[in-house]
Amino acid sequence: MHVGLQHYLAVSMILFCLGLLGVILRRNLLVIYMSLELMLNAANLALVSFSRFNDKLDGQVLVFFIITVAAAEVAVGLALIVALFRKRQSAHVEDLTSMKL
Amino acid sequence: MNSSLNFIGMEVSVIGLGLVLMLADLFVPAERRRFIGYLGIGVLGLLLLFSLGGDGSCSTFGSVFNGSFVNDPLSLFFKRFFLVAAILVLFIAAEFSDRLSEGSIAEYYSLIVFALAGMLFAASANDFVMLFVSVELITITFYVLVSYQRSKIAALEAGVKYLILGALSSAFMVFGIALIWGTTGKLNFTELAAVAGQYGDSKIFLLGVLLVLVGLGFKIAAFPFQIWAPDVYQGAPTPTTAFLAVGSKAAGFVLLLRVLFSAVPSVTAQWGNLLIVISGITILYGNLCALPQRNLKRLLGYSSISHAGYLLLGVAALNASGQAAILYYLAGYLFTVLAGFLVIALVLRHLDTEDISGLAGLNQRSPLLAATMTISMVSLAGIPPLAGFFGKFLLIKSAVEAAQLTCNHGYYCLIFTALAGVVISLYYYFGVIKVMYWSKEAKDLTIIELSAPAKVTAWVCILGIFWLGLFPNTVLNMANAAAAVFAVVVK
Amino acid sequence: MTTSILTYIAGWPIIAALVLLVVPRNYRVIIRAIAVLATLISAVLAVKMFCQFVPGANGFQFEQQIPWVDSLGISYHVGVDGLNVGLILMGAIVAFAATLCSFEIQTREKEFYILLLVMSGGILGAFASLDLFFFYFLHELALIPTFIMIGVWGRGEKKNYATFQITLYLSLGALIALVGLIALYVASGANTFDIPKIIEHAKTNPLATNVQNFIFPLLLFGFGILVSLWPFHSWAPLGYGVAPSPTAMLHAGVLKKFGLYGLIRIALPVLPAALTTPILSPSFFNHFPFGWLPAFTQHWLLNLTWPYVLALLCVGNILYVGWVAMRQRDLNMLIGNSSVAHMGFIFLGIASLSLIGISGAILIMVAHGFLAALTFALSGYIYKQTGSLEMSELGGLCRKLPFIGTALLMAAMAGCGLPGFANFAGEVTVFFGAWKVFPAITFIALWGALVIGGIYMTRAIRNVLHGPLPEKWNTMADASHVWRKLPYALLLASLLVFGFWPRLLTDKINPDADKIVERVTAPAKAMDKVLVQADNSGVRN
Amino acid sequence: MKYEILPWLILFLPLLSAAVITLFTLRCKTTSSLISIGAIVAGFVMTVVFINANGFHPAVSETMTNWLNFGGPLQIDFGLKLDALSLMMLLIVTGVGGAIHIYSYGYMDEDPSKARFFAFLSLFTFSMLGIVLANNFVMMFIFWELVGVSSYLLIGFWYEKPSAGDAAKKAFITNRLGDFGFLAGILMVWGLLGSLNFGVLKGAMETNPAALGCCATIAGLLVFCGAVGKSAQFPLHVWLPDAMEGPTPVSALIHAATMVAAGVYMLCRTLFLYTPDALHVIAYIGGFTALLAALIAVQQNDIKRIIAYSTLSQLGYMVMAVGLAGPTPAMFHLTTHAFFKALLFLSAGSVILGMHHEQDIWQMGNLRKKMPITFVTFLIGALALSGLWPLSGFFSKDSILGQAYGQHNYLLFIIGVFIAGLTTFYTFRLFFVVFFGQEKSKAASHAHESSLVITLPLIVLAVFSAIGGLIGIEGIYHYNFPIEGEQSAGFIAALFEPFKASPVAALLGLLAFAIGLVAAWALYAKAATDPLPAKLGGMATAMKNKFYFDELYEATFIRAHDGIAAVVNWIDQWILEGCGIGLVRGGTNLSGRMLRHLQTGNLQTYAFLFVLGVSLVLYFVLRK
Repeated sequence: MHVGLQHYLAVSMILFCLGLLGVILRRNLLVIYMSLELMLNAANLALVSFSRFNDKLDGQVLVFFIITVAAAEVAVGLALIVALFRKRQSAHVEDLTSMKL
Repeated sequence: MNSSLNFIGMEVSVIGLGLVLMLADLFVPAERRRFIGYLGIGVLGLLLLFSLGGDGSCSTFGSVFNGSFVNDPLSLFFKRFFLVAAILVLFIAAEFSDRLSEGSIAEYYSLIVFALAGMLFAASANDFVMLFVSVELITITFYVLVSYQRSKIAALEAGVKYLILGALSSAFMVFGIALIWGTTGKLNFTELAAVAGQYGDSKIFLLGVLLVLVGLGFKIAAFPFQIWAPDVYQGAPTPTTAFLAVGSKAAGFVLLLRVLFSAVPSVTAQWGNLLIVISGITILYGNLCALPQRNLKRLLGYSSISHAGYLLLGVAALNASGQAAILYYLAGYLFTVLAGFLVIALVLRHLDTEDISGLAGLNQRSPLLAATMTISMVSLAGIPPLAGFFGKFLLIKSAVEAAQLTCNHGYYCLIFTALAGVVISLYYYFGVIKVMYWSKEAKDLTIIELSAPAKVTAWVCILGIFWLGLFPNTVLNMANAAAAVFAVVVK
Repeated sequence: MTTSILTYIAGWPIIAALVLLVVPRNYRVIIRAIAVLATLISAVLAVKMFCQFVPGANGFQFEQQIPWVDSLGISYHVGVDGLNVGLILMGAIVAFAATLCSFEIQTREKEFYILLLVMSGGILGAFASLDLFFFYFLHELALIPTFIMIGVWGRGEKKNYATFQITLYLSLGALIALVGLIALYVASGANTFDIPKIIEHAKTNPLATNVQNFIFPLLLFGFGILVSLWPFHSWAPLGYGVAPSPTAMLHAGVLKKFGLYGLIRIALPVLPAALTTPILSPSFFNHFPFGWLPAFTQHWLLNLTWPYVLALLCVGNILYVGWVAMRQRDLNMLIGNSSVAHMGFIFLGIASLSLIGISGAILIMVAHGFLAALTFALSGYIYKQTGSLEMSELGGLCRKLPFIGTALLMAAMAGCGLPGFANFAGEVTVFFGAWKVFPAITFIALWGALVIGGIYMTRAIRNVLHGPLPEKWNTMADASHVWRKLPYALLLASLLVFGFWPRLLTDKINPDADKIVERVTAPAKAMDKVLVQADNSGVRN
Repeated sequence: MKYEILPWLILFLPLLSAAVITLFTLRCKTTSSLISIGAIVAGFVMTVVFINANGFHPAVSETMTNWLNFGGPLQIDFGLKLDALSLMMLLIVTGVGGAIHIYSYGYMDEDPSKARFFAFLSLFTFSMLGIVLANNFVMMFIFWELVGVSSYLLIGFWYEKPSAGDAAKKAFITNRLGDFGFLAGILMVWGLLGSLNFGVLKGAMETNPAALGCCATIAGLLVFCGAVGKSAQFPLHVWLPDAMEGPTPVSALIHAATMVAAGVYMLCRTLFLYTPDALHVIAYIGGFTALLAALIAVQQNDIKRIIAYSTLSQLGYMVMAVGLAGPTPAMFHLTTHAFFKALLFLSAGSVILGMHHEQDIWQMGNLRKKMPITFVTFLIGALALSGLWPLSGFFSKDSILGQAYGQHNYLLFIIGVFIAGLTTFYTFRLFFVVFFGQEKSKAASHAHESSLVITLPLIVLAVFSAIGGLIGIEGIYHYNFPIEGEQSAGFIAALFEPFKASPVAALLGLLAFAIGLVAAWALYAKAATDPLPAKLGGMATAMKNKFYFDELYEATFIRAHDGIAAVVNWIDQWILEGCGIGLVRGGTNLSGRMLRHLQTGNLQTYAFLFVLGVSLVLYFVLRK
């Protein structure tokens, strides 16, 4: 079987959806956050495969940007989650409902 | 290369300023750190003067870095806008500094300045990479800004909510960018515009554009991506909320305008109905939810959703007057919203809740603040002679023009939805005024002493609101010139 | 270009308001003096302007134009012709009277006078304005003062509800009208907000009929809400019932005329086709399942024109609201309802689209301005003394308040259309104008004017002024010194002057009203052209 | 025309006097009353001068200025019509009015609001003169209304008495009902003929009698509505008796001599409008009113009410005369009635004053000794009213009966004769009970004659009541309503003219008088209480209660109108305000409250909604 662009895209799409499901379904903030990273990486995979099959490097460059940004995001995000955990002794989303309506 | 750096002189100086402010923290004794903010204000003020004088880096039109960074009337307009916003927010932050004592206030200032840098980049972004990076620069700084009051559980909660949903929207946006690039092979807006017409039928391409719009829709808090706004507005420190309401939203709009009218104008032209529906629902959602709201900041959060709806009305009109109207409206919105948050910051900072009743009797406590809040609310509602009225007037005009041009009755439906929204909003905006002037709940009637900078800020906001309401010529011409950028693309 | 006297008339109150901003709040006498002086000057100037006005002169007089927003064609453009000369005079006099009546305000006077002056200046400017944008803009200036004044200085338990209702209702009307005005601006293609230019442009390039048919209802109902057209009237009695009397005077007297003036000034001359063509096209019954209706009903529906609809609605004002007024127990509510009922006659005059009807309508507008101000000033005086306007608690007040009582009696008589007062001249003119167009509706209107009006006004007099004086009102004091009497005397005198010599006004109104009627009725032959154009293009760009 | 300015002065002097009194002299009772009296007396003098100079039929009969001008279609003039009709009315209004003004000076002497009273009187005089002089419909309507309001003010003069306030209100509203028809009629006539000027209209009707087309009868009857209201004809007659709440001079001036006659005057002025059908209706309404009022008068006990019903009855006569195409008899009777009815009222006023404001005739009695002058003047008035030859009432009433007979309308003729008998009966019932018999109360035994300022006008009016039929008044009206055939000249001829012209009418009239007088003498000469109720039973109760018209109206029209108002008010409050606005308001509020439950505060819900939103947008765009 020849592995073409569609397959890579399909994998990337599946990864993206898995990430999405993780965000929606999992209760733990850290897991949710990891699912988000999964979604970003799905985008990266798509970019890289487009890059490979279109013979253009712009996509690869963009991936570097994304990885960098994601790293920054993770740094801030994890710090936040940790601060919250310290405060509440919990990293579950159900506990975060002091503001509503 | 040297000339390229000249083009981004303002951005570079702003980033430099951010670093300086952060470092200043080390050398300034703790009790005087709030004054570091005035240093930032001074520098930003100078930059603003340069830009107004016409010899700043941003007033040299052209594009650099392979066309990914562009200086044109539109970016000029927004850069001035962001500078003014940041200056006023720094004033508010300085007044609010005693509530931010857990972290160092200087860091807070520098984060604001970094967010400003992101916004300045956003104003000039002309390709998807720049778009992504500037958006992320803004968003990530805001994660910190929102949850700055670490000891407040609400602030952390708001921070986490903003973080997760922000990251979610970024993921969508990135995926969208990937799809766009994958189908067209272009990242630059100008280049994309040339070919976008050919991909009008490609669902993958359209999906990509839509996903990018999802990311931007998140920033401007348009329906159905508005869900985060009330919680984050409520939980964040007041200066952050103010900057979020003005700067972040405006950055979203400038990018939205660029993507819709610079990058994919041919696709956008098909999406009138989509934009009409989104705009209408956003207006109704924001106004209806605000109706029973008692928490002031949350109220302004909902109100900010509805204003995103009004602004989208200008987008939906798909014409130059609509785009100019958006810019004008945003300019008015800047002074109006900051006036409101200034009062909230000053009056409610010592209260645990931000309930409207905290404003009771404000007319006796501080007539200036009461007047500022009144003018802000009235301008938000869009009543002459204030800025909000002229903005809404321009928006409605553009929609009517679109309606008469296209014979699309949807526009009239949208206009009447907007009217309904305005009338609904009068109820809660005027409710605030009522509380200040004749509420019976007033218990604490101590006079509020105002510092000189606070007074200056209040007066700047008031004068700005009146200026934009009474003498629209200058800004309107600027907005028209900025909107003319898109006319070139269409041709 | 020299500054027009109109700019001064509208400008003095605004300037005074700005000056008051910096006057310390405990200098009460000075605050009052400034306010009174400013409105007095503008009233005197208005009288001077009225006297200098040359009836029938071509075009506008006392014109002034300053470009404002070039890119949109907005300019500050003021001027008078017969249509607004009387309204400005009335507005300035009422503003002066209202300022004098504000002596009854005892708390937060500074704010009150500032708001009052802004409101006065704004509405005078709106009447003088010949630019669509400023016309609307200056009128809307009054919205916030109205809201705050009623809210802060209003009275009664329903204050909050009434305050919000009046504010929301009025904004709704204003916004609908705004959409209409903008649509007019866009559709006219003249790219200017200048009213005379739009009218001129519309003469040579009439708007397509379907566009006119779309814009006209927007203006009609938008302005109609502002004028408390039935069934959008319920804000008026309620709002005036709780408002402090100077606010009610200005609002009921002057501001309410804005919508009517707008209809005459803008809607009639620019949208003549909307007035003469049927609202529903014959294809209506293809789209909507009303085929089962009897043939004559279908015929009636297909021949419905906007003036006819307006005439039908004004029956609601005259009869329905008249009946409602009959049942009121509170004097202010009664006056408020009667003021709504009076709007019906004005609408009837406008709907008749005849010179007589429109002139009569403007005459009533002026007359009712004085009258409404007078009645609300009087009820305010009584309220100040008694703390209640519940008619069952009052009675026999003529004994203690000979001056106020007499004035109230005269006002009530003017209100039920007694000759000698300007209202009669206007109403009878409207009846003559409307008789040939809508005989049946005029007949009904007569019932409202003569019988229902008579019933509720005499009931009010019977309950308030006649009968034995209850013990508790023995301490009441009549308006004693000249300043207290002046506003009432001034308003009464104005009513009488125009009642005795209505030609003072009608001679000024007629030439310009004639032009409008000509615009509406003459181009019947030009209609065919427009219809063809409409069929071809659908919408003009 | 000489002295053209005089009619204007006559008209406006009273207005000036009213204004001066109101503005400046409200505190000085005497000055005010003198100003007012001066104005009307000057008016009388000027009228006489004017008539002397121009005769009763001036060559140019109109003088006008423009009041409202709308070019061709509508010109409303403020003009004066000067012909025999109006000049004669001028004489009556200023003459009788002047006498009443002087009388009021004495009658109202004690009242603290005398100045206000005279201001109102002057206002009334102005309005009445306006009606008389009006040369067009609108001007007549203007003064019509002004008369209505001055009558309102005067009836409610003692406003602290609830009954006075109510009566004033009732009079005003009832009049307004008539005016409603009147104005509608005016509009209709204007719409069809395009003019408002009486002269022009008359010319138009004469050249083309069918000018009004099918609406002729309706238009005429609508105009007649005005007269029905003002002249208190059935079915709007109910206000006049209540109007007696006003001071007695007011009753004399307004509700006997002048205002109520305005309806008849207006009918004569606009006689050209009425089709035979319309005249028929007018005649029967007049006749019915006359009968109805006479019957009611028989069982009233209030001295002023009896005279008021008598007035109603006499007005019915006049209207009937107009309806029988006899404007001259109508105006003739109007003139003589003005004399003797004013006389009766003023005499009654004198009695009331003497009785210290007691008005029940069963509290009086035997007053002829205590008040001799009043007794004599009252007697003359009563005889004139009853139509005893050769007093004025005989001639005018006879000319009406003669008209009915001449028109072969025997039904109305018989009714007329019957009423003549009834008139005598109730008049002398009153007369005997008041002036004969025993004193029936303490007040009656302490009664006293009134002062000269009161009795002098009585004497003057008595003279005119006596000779009014013989001084050629009827002839003056012939200028306006010429008749064929020669006029009998000379005093003696005039004295016996009726017996020559229509002997049946004259003789039957006198017979009715005799029967009425005898019946009254028999029943009431010595009576201490009313013997009639016992004899008539239910009929008497009905008569006493005015045939329950007030109750009937209260139960039907007023209740229905109030009922509609209540229903409408309910609709306004609950449907429009409650449901309409309430639903919009509540609905908006509720939807806001519902909608914000989307903001659950749960991050995961938010994420879900976010994704749902994305899917929605994607579906919206990409579904095709």
